[in-house]
Amino acid sequence: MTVDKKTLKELYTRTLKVRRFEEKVWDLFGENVVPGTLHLYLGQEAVAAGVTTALKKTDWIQSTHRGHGHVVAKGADMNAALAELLGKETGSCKGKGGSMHITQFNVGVLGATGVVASGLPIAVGAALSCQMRGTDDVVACFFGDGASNNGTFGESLNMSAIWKLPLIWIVENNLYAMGTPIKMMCPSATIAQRADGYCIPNVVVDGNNALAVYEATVEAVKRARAGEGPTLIECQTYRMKGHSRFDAAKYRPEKETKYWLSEERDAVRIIREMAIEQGALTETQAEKIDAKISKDVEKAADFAKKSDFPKPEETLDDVFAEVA
Amino acid sequence: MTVDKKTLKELYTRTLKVRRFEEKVWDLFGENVVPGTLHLYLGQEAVAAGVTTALKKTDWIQSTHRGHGHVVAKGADMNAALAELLGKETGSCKGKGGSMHITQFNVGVLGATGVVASGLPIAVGAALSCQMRGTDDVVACFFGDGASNNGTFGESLNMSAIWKLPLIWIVENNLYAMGTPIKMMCPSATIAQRADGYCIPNVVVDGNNALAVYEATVEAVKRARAGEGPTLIECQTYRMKGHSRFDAAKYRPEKETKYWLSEERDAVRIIREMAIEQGALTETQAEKIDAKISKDVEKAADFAKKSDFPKPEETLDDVFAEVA
Amino acid sequence: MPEKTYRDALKDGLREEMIRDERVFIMGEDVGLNWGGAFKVTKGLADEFGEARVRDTPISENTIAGTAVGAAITGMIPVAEIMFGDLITLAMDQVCNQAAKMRYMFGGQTSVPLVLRTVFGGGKNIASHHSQSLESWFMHTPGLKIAVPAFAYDVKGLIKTAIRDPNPVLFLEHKLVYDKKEDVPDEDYTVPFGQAKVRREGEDVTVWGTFFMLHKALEVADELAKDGISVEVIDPRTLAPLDKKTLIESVKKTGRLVLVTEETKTGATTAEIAATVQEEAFDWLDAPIKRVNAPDTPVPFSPPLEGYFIPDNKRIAQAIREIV
Amino acid sequence: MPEKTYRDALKDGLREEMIRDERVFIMGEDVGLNWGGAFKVTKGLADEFGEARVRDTPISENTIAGTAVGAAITGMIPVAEIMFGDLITLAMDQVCNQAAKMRYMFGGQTSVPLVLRTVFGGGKNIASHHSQSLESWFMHTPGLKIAVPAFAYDVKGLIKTAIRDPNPVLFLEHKLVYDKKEDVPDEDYTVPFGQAKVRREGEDVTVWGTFFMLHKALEVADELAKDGISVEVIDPRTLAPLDKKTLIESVKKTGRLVLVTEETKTGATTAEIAATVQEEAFDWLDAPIKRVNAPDTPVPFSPPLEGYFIPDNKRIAQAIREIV
Ligand SMILES: Cc1ncc(C[n+]2csc(CCOP(=O)(O)OP(=O)(O)O)c2C)c(N)n1
Ligand SMILES: Cc1ncc(C[n+]2csc(CCOP(=O)(O)OP(=O)(O)O)c2C)c(N)n1
Ligand SMILES: [Mg+2]
Ligand SMILES: [Mg+2]
Repeated sequence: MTVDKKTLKELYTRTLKVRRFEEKVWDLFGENVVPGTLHLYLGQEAVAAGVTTALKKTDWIQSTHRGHGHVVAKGADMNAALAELLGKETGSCKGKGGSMHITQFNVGVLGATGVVASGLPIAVGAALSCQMRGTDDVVACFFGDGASNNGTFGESLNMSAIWKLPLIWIVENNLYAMGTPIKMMCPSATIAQRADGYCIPNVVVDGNNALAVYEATVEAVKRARAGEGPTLIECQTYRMKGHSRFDAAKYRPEKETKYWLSEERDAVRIIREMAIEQGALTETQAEKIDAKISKDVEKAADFAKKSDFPKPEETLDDVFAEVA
Repeated sequence: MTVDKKTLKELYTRTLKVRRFEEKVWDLFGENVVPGTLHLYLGQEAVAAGVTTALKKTDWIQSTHRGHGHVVAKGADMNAALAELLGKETGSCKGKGGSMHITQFNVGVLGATGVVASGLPIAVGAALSCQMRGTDDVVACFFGDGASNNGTFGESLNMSAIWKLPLIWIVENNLYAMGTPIKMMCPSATIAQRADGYCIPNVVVDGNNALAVYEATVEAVKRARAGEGPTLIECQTYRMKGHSRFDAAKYRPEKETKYWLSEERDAVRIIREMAIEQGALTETQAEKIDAKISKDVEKAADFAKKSDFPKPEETLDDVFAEVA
Repeated sequence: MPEKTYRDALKDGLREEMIRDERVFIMGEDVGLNWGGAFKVTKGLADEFGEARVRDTPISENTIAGTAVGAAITGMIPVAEIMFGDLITLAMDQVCNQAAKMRYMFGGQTSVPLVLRTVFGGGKNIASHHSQSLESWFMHTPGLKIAVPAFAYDVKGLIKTAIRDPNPVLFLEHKLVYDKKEDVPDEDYTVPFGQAKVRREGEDVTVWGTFFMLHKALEVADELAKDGISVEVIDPRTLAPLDKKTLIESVKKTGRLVLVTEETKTGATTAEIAATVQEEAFDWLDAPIKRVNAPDTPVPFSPPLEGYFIPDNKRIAQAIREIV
Repeated sequence: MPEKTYRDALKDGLREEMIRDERVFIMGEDVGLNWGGAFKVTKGLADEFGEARVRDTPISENTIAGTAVGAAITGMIPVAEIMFGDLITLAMDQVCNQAAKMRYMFGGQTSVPLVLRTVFGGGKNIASHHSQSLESWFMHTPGLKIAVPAFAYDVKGLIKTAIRDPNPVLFLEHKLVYDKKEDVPDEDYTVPFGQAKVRREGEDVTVWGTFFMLHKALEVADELAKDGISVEVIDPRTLAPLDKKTLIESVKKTGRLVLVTEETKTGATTAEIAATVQEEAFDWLDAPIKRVNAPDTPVPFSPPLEGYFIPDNKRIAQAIREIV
């Protein structure tokens, strides 16, 4: 596939945006203004960037507990996203959801969820809806290597296959579920091959290479829009930090971290160099984009910090929608 | 594989026993003495016979909602089995379980269950227990084509694979889950191939041929006892009757029923002829065995009918085991 | 006005809503062409509306519920079915963590207009896995509405209200009520949520109950009338929202309350009702509130046992006599 | 006697039982080497007992619970863990339909000596999917025993009783109690099931509660003592079996009862307790039984919202003052 320069630039921009956003979250966390726990997306940026760049605005994504990156890449308002993480009333969920439920419906996010693998059935339903309503929208559903061992995995893959749903299954295989290495919990070399059992075309890509993720997704989207059914893409990647707030990830062997956390494997570096090499970007332009994003993120942090907390009584709101 | 004559005779005997037992249940049902519903095993006898003949007494089986055949083939006391179906206090479950929970623990039945696919995790646990306690016992877990679409399928196959459990997964693919043809609900040609995703060796056999089932099971048992882990065997078979008590199974195409319900495909005929051909049995012996079984079944029916119902207050017993 | 069974009234309601609004569709195991639902509620609808809108699914309860969620938040109005209430155990995450909480945890960004039908109750001798009454679990789940129609007129009006409600509605039925007949208008009408119905007026004691027990309570009220005991019988029609007002007014009049449901006693909906009424009408109570429930055991199979398990007229009458 | 945290007391109990009886083993997600449980309860045990007996599992809740069932009925004593109580939604079939009912529906043929540990409660700002208190669902499930230790001494004694009990025990913990300290003997001792503990004697009002709310109730009792209000505080220690006797005796003494738990109000365990007490001590009650619970909403994320959601000392004190 040959990609145009605009796309390369977009891939760089989205990858970087997620990176800068998450670095800011990490800082805010250090400032102790983020309540609760956090699952940072640092290291996996290329996956969200690659997938979402292949989608249009009305396409949907289904997120996970590690959802900041998905939401930001899909075009979330960063003010509302950061405010949500800080539990503010200006947050996209009015402070009711926080990190694990960070969601912006209006840019096509079906939801982030705290229950591992619970997004898969929801993605099936959204894709069925896209199909039944006769739209050409597709759904991309993110989930982790760990999630692929939950019962919803087989149930949902199967349903997507028998109904030929416009669905793209994105496994973010970051080699671990909390402290558990996937190789302890999965007998096969890849998770992708499980899709064979459901006759779902599948592919393994370098999840730190936004272009590779993008290209695989484009193919999958094409199939989905043509009514040819689901595809599964396994993106092999790695977390830069621990699983959650206080995890130092000491259980990861040094050789492994050395490889995965090297400059060479860095998602931002990879797409940046590719974009520059292929003339989609100059160094200066790359810096400019970075500066702009950094400023936006800075502003969003300011906005979030300055926003008010919700009033305690708002606890009682939003349980039910009003009957018309 | 060459099978000895004793085994052939045993396969014939077990297949026939299940057949005669279920025919009697069908009669009793006609007499209106069986409360509730029923899922008859008629037509699938070769599966239970083939699998259990390859097991020893202390090996376990996990049954389903269609469990009479499994239990009888594993060596259940037929008096207690029929009495259970009639809801009598002499039943193996004292009338508390009935058809869907027909179970005889003392011959190695872990349980029959009314929840489709709920036996798979229990089989994992039993196999883990066999392994951890250092026994050489194995577990054979029966389930239907429909059950293979439930979440426990993937979860349990995976766990059995990563822990190399002494477990044999027996899919009884009778082409339907209630009125739903498996080909509508499963994108692949066989269910067996789903096991590939978990690196579990698998094979498809003629489920109406007790010898074929037996031979596949013997191989699987060998692997299991040797610590080499699970195997999946898909047995392709067919129900002679509807799904349950009042189902006339009109949804099955005539061409299909004609083939599957032909004399040619009959499980009893197949193993009987094979046994006779290979000199394991004479016609007269075969008849004698039949007469003996029929008499035993008759006696069991008498026993069941003559037995008393439990006393109403016994409803309150058996919720908890006494603390020692 | 034609007399109709509860089953047919329910089907009429579903049919009319499917005609009225093309977003409405039905999904579940064997709801379609070959079966029409285990209790034949949807029989014929697949012929009329096609297999896409009356959609058979694999045996994947959690994914059925989740598919309904995903479809609901993206523009469809799914009426999903869990074949037996006991099997909702497999779908608790999607029902209670996703459907019920989604609007709230996303701060009102979306709503989840789905209906989940299932059926509870014993009386058919189908034992522990097919006879439970689990409604109290859901009453304890904020974010769900719960309809408990016990009469043919109500079931048609309530299913319409449920389908038109923008929130997730658990629509609970009872096996022994499907054949109950009542005059049911052919026209479009709705029954509002949160309005109990006084099914019989009385002065001496209030009886509140659900499903089949309501029918029994009315029989008992007739019997007791002969002895000069005047019983008021209240049908809540929905458990959430719960019409406390009608009940409390009744208790303020009679001073006595008996609660009757088929649930096992500890933690039943009757506990909540008793707790609420003693909280809000303490000074009006002339006697302790009595609960008539099943004993704290699984549901047994054998007729004399199940007969003992399910509250009967004698027990209801006795509880009433104890306090009047 | 050394002072120990609840966490360490629990770990001691587990450790001592694993030494005492080699059938005891631990299984669950990240309970082993790399993590030691999300709340570090099992940290170090894998080093001591090996990875087979402190066994990490895939993210497969229903199969974790089912594996425990299968192991329990074949000679092992599993102590399985569901990482967060909210995730037991995925295991409801195995917990409530299999573990709880198996002995009963098989007429006493087997028993299910397993312990299922999980953790409930809010206070950590981790939102709707990681903060619930769902104990009432299980109180409504015949066949389960339920321990609710709130103090370090009890947790060690109760885990031993749980492990030695031949029945399935749901062992519930609370996130905010792990760090609570108390004197805990190094020796072997057990705390019996079904015996409540009067944690503080008083004359004017009885307060019954669980988990963290018990700690708050004791603080409130101290405060109110200054105003001359004498509060008796009762800790049930197990919900099933439930010690009604201690509670009812207390209510007969004080004539007043306040129930305090962190559950959402409708259908909470407090409903059952209120219903029971008004049934059995009606004539002794001088005021309506008050329930102090969380509002009927999902658990919100943001600190001011969660602070409003969880009952605090002020609300407890106010409820007490309203009736004394
Ligand atoms: C059903 C369920 N089980 C367990 C957990 C606790 N938990 C949260 S994240 C996680 C690991 C998930 O691993 P993976 O799917 O690989 O995603 P990753 O965290 O690596 O992005 C676990 C076990 C949960 N939230 N939901
Ligand atoms: C989890 C669950 N879902 C649905 C049902 C209702 N039901 C009982 S048997 C059955 C079909 C099972 O099909 P299969 O697994 O192929 O077994 P078969 O009946 O063909 O032997 C269904 C849907 C159930 N008992 N449990
Ligand atoms: Mg992972
Ligand atoms: Mg089948």
